[in-house]
Amino acid sequence: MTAKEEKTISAIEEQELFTFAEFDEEASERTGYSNYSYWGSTIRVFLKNKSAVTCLIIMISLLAFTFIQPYLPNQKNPITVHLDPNTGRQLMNHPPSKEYWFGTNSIGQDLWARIWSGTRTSLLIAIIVGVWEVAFGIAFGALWGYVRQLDALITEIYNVIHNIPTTIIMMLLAYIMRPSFKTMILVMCATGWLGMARFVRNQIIIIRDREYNLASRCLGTPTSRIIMKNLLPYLVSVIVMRIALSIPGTIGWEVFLTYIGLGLPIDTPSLGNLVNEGRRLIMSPSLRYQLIFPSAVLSLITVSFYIMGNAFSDAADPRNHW
Amino acid sequence: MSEPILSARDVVVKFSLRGQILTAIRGASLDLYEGKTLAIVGESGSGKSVFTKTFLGMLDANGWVDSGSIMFEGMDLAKLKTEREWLKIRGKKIAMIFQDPMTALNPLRTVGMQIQEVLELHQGLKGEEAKARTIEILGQVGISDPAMRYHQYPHEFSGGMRQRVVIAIAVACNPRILICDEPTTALDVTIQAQILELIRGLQKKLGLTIIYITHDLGVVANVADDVAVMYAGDIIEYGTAEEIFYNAQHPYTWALLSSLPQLGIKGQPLYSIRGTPPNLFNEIKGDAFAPRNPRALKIDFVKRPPYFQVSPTHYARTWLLDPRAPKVEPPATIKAMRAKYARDAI
Amino acid sequence: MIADTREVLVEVKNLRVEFKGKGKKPFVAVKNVTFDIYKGETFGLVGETGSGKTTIGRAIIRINPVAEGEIRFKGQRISGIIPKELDREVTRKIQMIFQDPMASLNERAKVDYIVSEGLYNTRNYKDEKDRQAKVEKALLEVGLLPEFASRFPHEFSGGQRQRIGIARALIMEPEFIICDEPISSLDVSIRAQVLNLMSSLQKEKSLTYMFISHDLSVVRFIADRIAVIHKGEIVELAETEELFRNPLHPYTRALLSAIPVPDPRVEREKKVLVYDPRVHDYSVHKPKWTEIRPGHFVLGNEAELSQYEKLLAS
Amino acid sequence: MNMIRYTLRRLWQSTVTVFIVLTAVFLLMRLLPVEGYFKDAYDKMQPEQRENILRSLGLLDPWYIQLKNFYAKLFRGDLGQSIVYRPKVPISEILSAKIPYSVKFGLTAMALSLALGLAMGVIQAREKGKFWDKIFTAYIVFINAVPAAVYLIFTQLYVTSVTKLPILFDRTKPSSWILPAVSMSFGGIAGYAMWMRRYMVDELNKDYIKLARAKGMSSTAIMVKHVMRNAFVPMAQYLPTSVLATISGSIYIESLYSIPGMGGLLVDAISIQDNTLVQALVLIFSSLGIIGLFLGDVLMALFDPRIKLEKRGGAR
Repeated sequence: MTAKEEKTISAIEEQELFTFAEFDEEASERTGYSNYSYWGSTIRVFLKNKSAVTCLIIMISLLAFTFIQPYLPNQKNPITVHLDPNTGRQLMNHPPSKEYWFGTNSIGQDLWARIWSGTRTSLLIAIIVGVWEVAFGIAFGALWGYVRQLDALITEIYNVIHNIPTTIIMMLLAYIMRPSFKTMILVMCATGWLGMARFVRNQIIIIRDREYNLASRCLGTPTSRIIMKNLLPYLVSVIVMRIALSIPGTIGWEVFLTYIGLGLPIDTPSLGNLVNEGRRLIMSPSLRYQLIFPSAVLSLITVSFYIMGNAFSDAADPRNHW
Repeated sequence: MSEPILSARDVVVKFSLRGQILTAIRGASLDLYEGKTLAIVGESGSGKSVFTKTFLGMLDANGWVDSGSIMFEGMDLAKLKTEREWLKIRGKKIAMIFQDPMTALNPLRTVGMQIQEVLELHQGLKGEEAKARTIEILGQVGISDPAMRYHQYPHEFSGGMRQRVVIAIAVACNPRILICDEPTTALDVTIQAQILELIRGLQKKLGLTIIYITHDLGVVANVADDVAVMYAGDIIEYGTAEEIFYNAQHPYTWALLSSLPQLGIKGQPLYSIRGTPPNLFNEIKGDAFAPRNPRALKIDFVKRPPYFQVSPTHYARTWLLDPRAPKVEPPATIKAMRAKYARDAI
Repeated sequence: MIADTREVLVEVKNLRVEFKGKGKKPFVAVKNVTFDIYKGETFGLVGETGSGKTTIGRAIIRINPVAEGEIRFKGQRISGIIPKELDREVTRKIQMIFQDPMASLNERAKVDYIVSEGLYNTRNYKDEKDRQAKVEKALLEVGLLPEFASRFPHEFSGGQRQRIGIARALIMEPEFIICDEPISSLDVSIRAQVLNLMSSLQKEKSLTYMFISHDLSVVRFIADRIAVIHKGEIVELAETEELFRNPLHPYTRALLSAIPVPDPRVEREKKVLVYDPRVHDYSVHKPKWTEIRPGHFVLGNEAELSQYEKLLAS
Repeated sequence: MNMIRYTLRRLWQSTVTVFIVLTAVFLLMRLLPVEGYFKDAYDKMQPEQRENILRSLGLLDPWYIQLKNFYAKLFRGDLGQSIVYRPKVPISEILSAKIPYSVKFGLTAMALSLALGLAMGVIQAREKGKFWDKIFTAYIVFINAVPAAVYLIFTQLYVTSVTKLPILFDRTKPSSWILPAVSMSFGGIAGYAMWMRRYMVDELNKDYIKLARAKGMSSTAIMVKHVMRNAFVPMAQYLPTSVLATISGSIYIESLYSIPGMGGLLVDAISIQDNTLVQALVLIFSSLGIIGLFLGDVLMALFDPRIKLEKRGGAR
């Protein structure tokens, strides 16, 4: 027995100790109380992941910067060809300097301006594709998972398409259509939603027959509200994660298609185009900055979104909650 | 009374969970006698599983024995640290079987191999000899056509049959002590009866000492020689099966027995325990059951009761046994059982 | 034994439920099931895993489609396609309590929504205030504090969650509640709470229960009549004490003998019977569902029935 | 018996799929820009000339006739002739010269990825949350997040300058084999490590591991006899696909290092707009995908006794 206990005991009369204590029924009902909220815990676990938070901060500032960059003073137009004031010729491959922060490319365009313009383009494509993937993927996946009669048919169709490598589908589509911003988006939208739809379908099949959905059916809850209230809230975290992960994926595909010559037209700067332009100069060490700068920005973006997406998916898993 | 084969004293087990310390076992003590079956009863979270896992060094990686001793064959198991030391105990001397037979077997290996593996490991049998012995053991645990079953995979067995295989694995170890962790909870009643019979038969035949963990008092009555009642990480009452069922002393044991529908009277409300068990992350003061006990004394909230001896084999941790305590009437069910006990005793 | 004067609430006639499995042949989960449930009683349905007991409950509440036979509620057929009006009424009058309180509550919704869900569906409230009042009342009735309405289910223990599930059913003011193993996943010390709550609610609101369970000892405590189901067929049906006194079907007897009794002296003496379906020789005479005594039904062929008669006489 | 029935059923399914895919791809091909059938002369020709050429190629027939002709040729093993790449040369001939390079590089890379990837995954699972797990995870994140073109270019750039390995492939120089093969395995290593780690962690949390420990098996024995084996089974399914994918050539690496393999060929064919060659390659790559999945399912069924009893689960 500790000294503290001794003291408490001696403070109360010994006789009194052996009398009945009052029984508080409400107190016994409250013992199980814990202060837990799903989203609160998800955010807390996410914020504990330091690298993910760093990435989040970097990405928010980077996104903000891409959009305000053109309005800052002293910014150059990304497609203007700059001329050498002395010779009047194109200012080709000018190394980074005070005037041209990241130097100029092989026809004298300002690389700094091109990188931010390219980032805007690439992110725009990635976000459009991501939103489409999620919107269409969920709608289709929900149908696939929830309407039992459709399951077999859609599954067969899925298996056929899934059996062909994505690379091939994309290349084929991009080859058939002419290179343009629209083509790029169409090509990626044509394949990306499939994975999302399958994922949603599998999730819905897992959740669909849980007892709480049966309970809702017993109470006569209409299907639309079962989907809204019982199914989608369980998918929100997954959806956020999928968008985050689809962004590096889409950027990667853009680089790939550009690399094999099916990307955006060269006059539209994009990360893929910039990397590809830089690659051509690989043999001359002094010009490598034209590859390194865009690659660095590109990697920063893709790695950050990838880390954030994974950290969020960990955080959204109730097993990691406390 | 003979010497216990295993004797645990004031065992404290802690877990670290996300930066917080949880005290799962709060100084529990236990004696296990050779050839007997000891049943540990308790609700989920009472620590019955965790407690017995310390006998095998099988706590999860975030848990440890903080203090206390577990004496077995002159060794203190609480002091064992390395896997090498535990390998001399696990399986060889003390074996364990688990609750869910559906997941306890490796789905990708034949049933025969999973038993034979043990024979090769512990008894040094090889090849044909090991196979013959495996088939013999399969027959011993009541599996018909063992030679054919030897080559089958777990998914080709029903739940009851799988539990027999798990038991066969434990028996193949040839242990002194067998710990059964709720082995019939996932099974149907009729299958449960058969498994209980099998375990009893094997005990007689092989001279096993058994620790049987369960929350079902009906099963306890069936298998146990001795009973330990656990609540919130502590053994609050210990005695022979008769003593616990017919002469329980701790209010929690009373409550458990009285709330059983089997002992209730139709049309009348059952005795019911209010509230929920305490949160083991918090420090527990006094008697852990006090907040849910309508008959609690003030001292129950201040000071932890010691064990009071009721008979040489029966003791309980409750202040009600203190001579200074007021006389407390147990619930009607308990009185009825005591009366029956008294009648039978004459 | 004057069963005829009692009002029949639910009638199940020659019920057959099939599931389309992986193969071509459907899996027959329930066949030839016939029984009545009287108003105000607790009807126990006992069977082991996979016996089809849950399937019957779900067929009555219309989650599982009926392949053959019919189900009537207050004399009206409620199986198959029924008019919208009746559908709405039946949805309100028949409710269900589920087995696993951890899985039967929507973790992402507050208790308030969970309990009101039925109200929203039936628009059975005047205004927001009335709805809140009803939720509060339902929570109090099951012994929970009204302040719990604003919390999420994970904050509650198993027993509390099960009571939230009961409140969700009660708020519909049902007449008939199907309880699918309502206490089997609860801790021993919590079970009594829930059982007591169910009994007192039954008395207060003159509810009728169908109590599905694998645990005969619980059913014995709570049920007025018990049906024993084995592999999709009901093999015996009788008043509770009659069934325990005179179990006829060998499966019922095996089941009774297997229940563990929390009394060491009784338990150690008991003999466990093993049921082997091969004892029945149904090759020539098919078994029939027969009322062998008033209110005591058993499944057997002629030879078996005469044997059961003898048993009852002795 | 079960195994044979299962294999036959899957074989039938795959054949149907191949047929559907080939037909779909062939029909899509009809939408290709027609310039691709004309070498460089398109702009100089009169419309009648163009029509004559298209007619001689059978491209003006109704689509079902074209389809019939296509299958008739395909059954004879005739993939058509190249138009721009090497005019009038049968595509099968072009391919047979390329395939050995792709196969050699592919198999080397495959062996490297398997050996290193599985080893990494095993180490990560055993040391979960510790130093090596973190290092390898960083590698996996990097490879998965950064587009392959970027890290492959940088590998080529810096490794060649540091090690003095040749920057382009040269059949005659054995040292020029090293870098492409190693680069080719980067993705595979990350993939195998990631999945192996995940599956092993899954297996380690299963109940049968508890029983195995209670049996008295050492953790090394449990790892070898139970965990690694079981964790490998789900990966077996994707093994044939990745073998076929690697031996059919890496698009990036073959073109980066100028390796005369099939992957580089596809990029070339697209850039010079050789329609028949693109068509042939797309058909080959798609069929390989389907064959890979079929072999994967069969392999998986060999390892996992439960599969044969169930119907194939469709979407995985």
